[in-house]
Amino acid sequence: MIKNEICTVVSQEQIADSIFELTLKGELVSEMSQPGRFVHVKVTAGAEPLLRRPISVANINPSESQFTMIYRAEGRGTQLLAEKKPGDGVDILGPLGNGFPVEEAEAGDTALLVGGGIGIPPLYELAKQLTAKGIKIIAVLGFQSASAAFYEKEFAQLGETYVATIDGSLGTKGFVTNVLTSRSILADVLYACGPIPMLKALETSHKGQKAFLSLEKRMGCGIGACFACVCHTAEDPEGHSYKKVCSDGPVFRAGEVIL
Amino acid sequence: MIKNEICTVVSQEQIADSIFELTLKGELVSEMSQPGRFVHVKVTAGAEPLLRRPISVANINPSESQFTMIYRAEGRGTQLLAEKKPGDGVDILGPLGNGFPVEEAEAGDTALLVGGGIGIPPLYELAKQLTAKGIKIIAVLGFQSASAAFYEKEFAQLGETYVATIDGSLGTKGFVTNVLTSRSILADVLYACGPIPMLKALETSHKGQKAFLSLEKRMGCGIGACFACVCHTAEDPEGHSYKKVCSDGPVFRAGEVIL
Amino acid sequence: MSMLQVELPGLSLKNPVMPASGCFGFGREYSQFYDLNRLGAIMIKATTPEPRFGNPTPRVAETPAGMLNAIGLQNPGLKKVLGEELTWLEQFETPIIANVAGSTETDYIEVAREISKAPNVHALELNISCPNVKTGGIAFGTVPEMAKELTMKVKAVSQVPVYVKLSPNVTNIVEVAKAVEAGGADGLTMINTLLGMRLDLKTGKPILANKTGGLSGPSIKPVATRMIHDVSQQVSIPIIGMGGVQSAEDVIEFFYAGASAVAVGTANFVDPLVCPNIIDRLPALLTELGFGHISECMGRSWKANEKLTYNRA
Amino acid sequence: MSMLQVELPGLSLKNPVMPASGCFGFGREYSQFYDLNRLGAIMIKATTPEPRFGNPTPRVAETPAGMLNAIGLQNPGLKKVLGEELTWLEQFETPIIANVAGSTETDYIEVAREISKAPNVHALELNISCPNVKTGGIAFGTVPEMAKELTMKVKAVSQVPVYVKLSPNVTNIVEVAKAVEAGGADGLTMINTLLGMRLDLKTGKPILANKTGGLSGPSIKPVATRMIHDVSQQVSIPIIGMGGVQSAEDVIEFFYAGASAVAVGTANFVDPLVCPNIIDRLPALLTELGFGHISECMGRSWKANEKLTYNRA
Ligand SMILES: Cc1cc2nc3c(=O)[nH]c(=O)nc-3n(C[C@H](O)[C@H](O)[C@H](O)COP(=O)(O)OP(=O)(O)OC[C@H]3O[C@@H](n4cnc5c(N)ncnc54)[C@H](O)[C@@H]3O)c2cc1C
Ligand SMILES: Cc1cc2nc3c(=O)[nH]c(=O)nc-3n(C[C@H](O)[C@H](O)[C@H](O)COP(=O)(O)OP(=O)(O)OC[C@H]3O[C@@H](n4cnc5c(N)ncnc54)[C@H](O)[C@@H]3O)c2cc1C
Ligand SMILES: Cc1cc2nc3c(=O)[nH]c(=O)nc-3n(C[C@H](O)[C@H](O)[C@H](O)COP(=O)(O)O)c2cc1C
Ligand SMILES: Cc1cc2nc3c(=O)[nH]c(=O)nc-3n(C[C@H](O)[C@H](O)[C@H](O)COP(=O)(O)O)c2cc1C
Ligand code: FES
Ligand code: FES
Repeated sequence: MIKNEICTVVSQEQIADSIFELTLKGELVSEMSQPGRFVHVKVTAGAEPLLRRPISVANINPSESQFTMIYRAEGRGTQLLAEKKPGDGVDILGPLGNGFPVEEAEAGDTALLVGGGIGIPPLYELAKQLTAKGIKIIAVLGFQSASAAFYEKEFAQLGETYVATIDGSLGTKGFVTNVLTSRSILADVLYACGPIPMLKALETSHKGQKAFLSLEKRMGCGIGACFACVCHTAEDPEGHSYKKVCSDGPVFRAGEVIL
Repeated sequence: MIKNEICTVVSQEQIADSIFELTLKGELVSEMSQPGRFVHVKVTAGAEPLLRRPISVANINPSESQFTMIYRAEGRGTQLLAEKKPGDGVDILGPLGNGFPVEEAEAGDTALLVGGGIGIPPLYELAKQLTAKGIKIIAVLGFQSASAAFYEKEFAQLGETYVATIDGSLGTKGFVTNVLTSRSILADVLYACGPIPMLKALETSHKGQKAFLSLEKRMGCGIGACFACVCHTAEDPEGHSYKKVCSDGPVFRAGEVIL
Repeated sequence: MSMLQVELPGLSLKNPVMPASGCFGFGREYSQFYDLNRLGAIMIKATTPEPRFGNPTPRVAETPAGMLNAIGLQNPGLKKVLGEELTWLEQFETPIIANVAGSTETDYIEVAREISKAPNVHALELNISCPNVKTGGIAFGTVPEMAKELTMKVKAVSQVPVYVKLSPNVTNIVEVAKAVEAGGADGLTMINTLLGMRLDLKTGKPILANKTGGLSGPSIKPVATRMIHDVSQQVSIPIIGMGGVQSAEDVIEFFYAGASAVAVGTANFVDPLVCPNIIDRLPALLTELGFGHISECMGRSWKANEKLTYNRA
Repeated sequence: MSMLQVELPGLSLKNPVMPASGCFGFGREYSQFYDLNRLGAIMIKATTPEPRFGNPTPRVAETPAGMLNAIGLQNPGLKKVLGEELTWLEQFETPIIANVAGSTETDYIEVAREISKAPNVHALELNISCPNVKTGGIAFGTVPEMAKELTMKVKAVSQVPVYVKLSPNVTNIVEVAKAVEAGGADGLTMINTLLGMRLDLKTGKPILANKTGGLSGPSIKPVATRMIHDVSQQVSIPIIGMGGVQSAEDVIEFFYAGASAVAVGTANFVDPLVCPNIIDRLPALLTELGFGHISECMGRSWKANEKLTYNRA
């Protein structure tokens, strides 16, 4: 069930250039289990900024009723969020959407997790759940530069982890796709989240394979009511059939919707 | 000189129903000396609420670079102000306007200070400065009720103090004017701040006497540029001559402007 | 004996608060949060004869105390709205106001004729003010003669009272209001969104794929208030007011301006429980303000200041 | 070689940032905060032939991310503006744009003829869009033919280029813009305020004594952006953009929309140093965004996306 709750800040830490890790406590954590879902965050009580911000759930800690988000403080909303201190309240609506299907991989399988920038956070909870199920994970993480990199070590503790940075200051120089073409990684299932060009490249390179992609769209309601976040379906690319990223997604099977 | 500075909250305390006492520290305190001036407060960094709020200076502590405001948290702006905690910054523009002329009373004189509700705060600094100059003060303070009353004791330490409450729960039942008519108070000069009906009554009852009244008007700029806060002058009540409450006032000699 | 009961043409409302069209879909999503029976009415998403995908994305952009949208009337088309959405809504007693849209006169007439037959549709809202479609839409709402004619034609085929939704993007909204009243409108709903645009700092291009969009939210409330105030004094049909309402206080302000009921749009996205929260708060607020019934607030901004007494339900 | 130098009819501006009329008085107050020579220009308060007291108070009311004002063109009259205010402003090199207002055509012509002779007045801003005066004012701004005629008559008597200030309270602002261009306007300034109203929760009455007022501030920025975007593609005279500008980013957004200079109104009340702060920030922001000169931003929302090269000063 979707809940709306003022959660309490447990901790907030800057973990890379403009990247913050925020842990919140709230009863709605009991509704969280699938990785790749998101919450819709109201950063202040007033009318400015007005809209909620969609942020993925990066880590679920059900026993403590806590969850963690990792986000880039860039625009006004996320900058205000970054000012929250332990004990402050944050208005959370969630969990929302449909996340990554963990059940599509079985114990003994290898799962390839590809993330770019702020697409990486939801892959962390996914990696935890997959490894807990006995699935081998290989993570390929892309950042702008070393100073913008985060969670490489956390992923490395769960499985083989490769990093790409655009300026080459950490790992392979270039995009995550450079890592993928330079190594032959064999996996039973691909899970990815990041910028559209990255997802498009993966969709092409993994054609016919089992792959799940998480999308971002500008949102209004976050729950399926406003039609802000639709995309065309692959079977009817010009027609009127559609999927909503907020309530049908954000994770779709590769080839299901037009990126 | 008018300054614009992010002052730091030293303390914030609720001292009566909806009434808060906020002490700030900042360099602009060095510009404060005359009682009855005000500061223009931006309560949040964003665009909502957009405008500054005019609040009187209630107490100046130059040696500590501190000043105190006393305000009613009622609308959105003052409610947000009431959430500020020690160490937080508050954007202050000031000091603004022309305050109470202390020089109009001389040592040995008696000054009558009449305040209603949130008109009382600026009279406190005035009372301090007058008594320091050897002037006897008589304060008449009006409140809604006992639970809304504040600073009666502080005034009582400086001079004879009478309280009126509308519900009679403290002091005389009724308005400050009830106190004034029930006692014959003789004073050399009158200083007053409060609601317009109170000021009008005082203007009438103290006709021809030395009296100074502090006005409130909705403001835009607070510095004389926008013409939001004008009033007609008594000598040209229908014409185009005017005074600005923000920069000519807020304190005027009784009879100078149309209330 | 409710303080909130309001009677409008075709609509017997247990309270005057309803979600605005396009901000509530067909109710399914919000029914996860509360019982839709609590609402005074529901204004469902615009319906056109054929299904529409609408505009490309991005379709929304945030602005100071507001948002722009250019959804482009996406909807599943008349047949599905009748067969799936309205039938689903039949489980609730709440009256439905069906928002009727199109590109041509024929579109409007077709949708109005059919949708007004649905048992739970108690009124139509004629959307002649959508700023986000190229043809039709807003044109009907800016030329008084066109607005009047369309109203007459829709009235001729509708089984239920017709409310006309006015555009704020006009020089003289009173003129348009009078024209649709003369055309037989039973009521007005106002305002639709203001035309606006936001540009991306990095690219210089509009954030919305449609370039321009409709501005809604708290930022437009003063514009809506002014228009409701002006129109309500010049027409004798009731107004359902909307534009930036977020709270019970805002509802009262719109009643003061001259509205007889109020719709809540954008605020649903911010707080999914905003409508029931407002409804819960209203009776106490009315009492604090000294009113015995919400209708006593109606038009207080321009009526003489006597204590109004209303036919209490 | 400044990145900010901009040439407009009558105005050689060292930077394209100036305070908007009515939000800066005649400069005296803000001169306490900074050297007015730092400004690109100054748009002084509206001047009418005779002194005006303006409307009763309250004259301002806050709204979400905005404010309403109904000052009512208070000003000391043509004679004092010439004899006291403009002469005081002569100590600065900053060009003055004189805002010309009135109730009748004759008023406008009289003020324009006289004030355009002042040595530091480099341009006029014809205020045909003030929503806060009963007669004249906004009427001239909503009827294209009237706007055109007034422009022609003022042009005939003015010693300096004439910019016409457009009202956003119209169905079709492009039409009005084209009419004043045809009437000989040298430039446009836009937008004036949107008509709005706010009611007092306790009394039900308007907060403003004038009842309605003009909405300004961040809330109207998307409306201004849309209008500048639409008009700039349809006229060949330059636009000075205004409406909710608070930051260097907002200035760039208005250039993208199609403005050639930008005025800052309400934001002065919030931050008295907003103009110099914006001016200081602009060069670095332009560099971050990859521009060599601010004029390269102009019209980027509708121009093809080539790297524009401008005649750099
Ligand atoms: C399903 C989903 C999951 C996401 N998960 C994360 C995450 O885990 N960490 C993270 O850092 N970011 C995440 N994002 C992106 C995040 O929502 C935006 O970065 C954020 O909304 C920007 O807000 P702002 O206040 O910084 O920017 P502003 O520019 O002030 O935002 C203005 C408006 O645009 C919207 N907007 C701006 N950029 C985006 C964007 N990229 N996607 C969607 N809306 C946008 C905002 O929500 C807001 O409505 C996610 C987005 C989606 C759709
Ligand atoms: C010179 C001067 C000195 C003042 N000194 C004090 C003081 O020491 N203590 C105190 O509690 N109050 C004082 N006030 C009143 C105080 O400014 C208002 O109570 C306050 O602005 C209300 O803001 P809000 O956010 O609570 O209300 P909102 O309703 O959110 O305010 C909306 C807008 O209306 C304006 N406004 C509302 N009420 C008033 C009012 N009574 N006077 C002027 N503007 C108003 C606000 O400034 C704001 O622009 C003073 C006013 C003036 C003009
Ligand atoms: C996302 C969105 C979609 C909308 N869709 C419609 C619509 O389909 N039909 C319609 O008449 N109005 C539509 N509107 C306008 C609203 O019904 C309402 O008139 C407007 O948003 C002002 O109210 P608000 O400020 O409370 O949102 C839409 C508004 C938004 C924000
Ligand atoms: C208090 C106030 C007074 C104004 N007076 C005038 C005026 O005298 N003449 C005029 O052309 N515009 C006047 N305006 C409109 C502004 O110049 C400007 O067009 C409008 O406020 C939008 O800009 P902003 O959002 O930056 O304030 C006034 C605006 C305000 C807020
Ligand atoms: S964000 Fe509203 S439907 Fe997806
Ligand atoms: S508040 Fe602007 S002139 Fe007084």
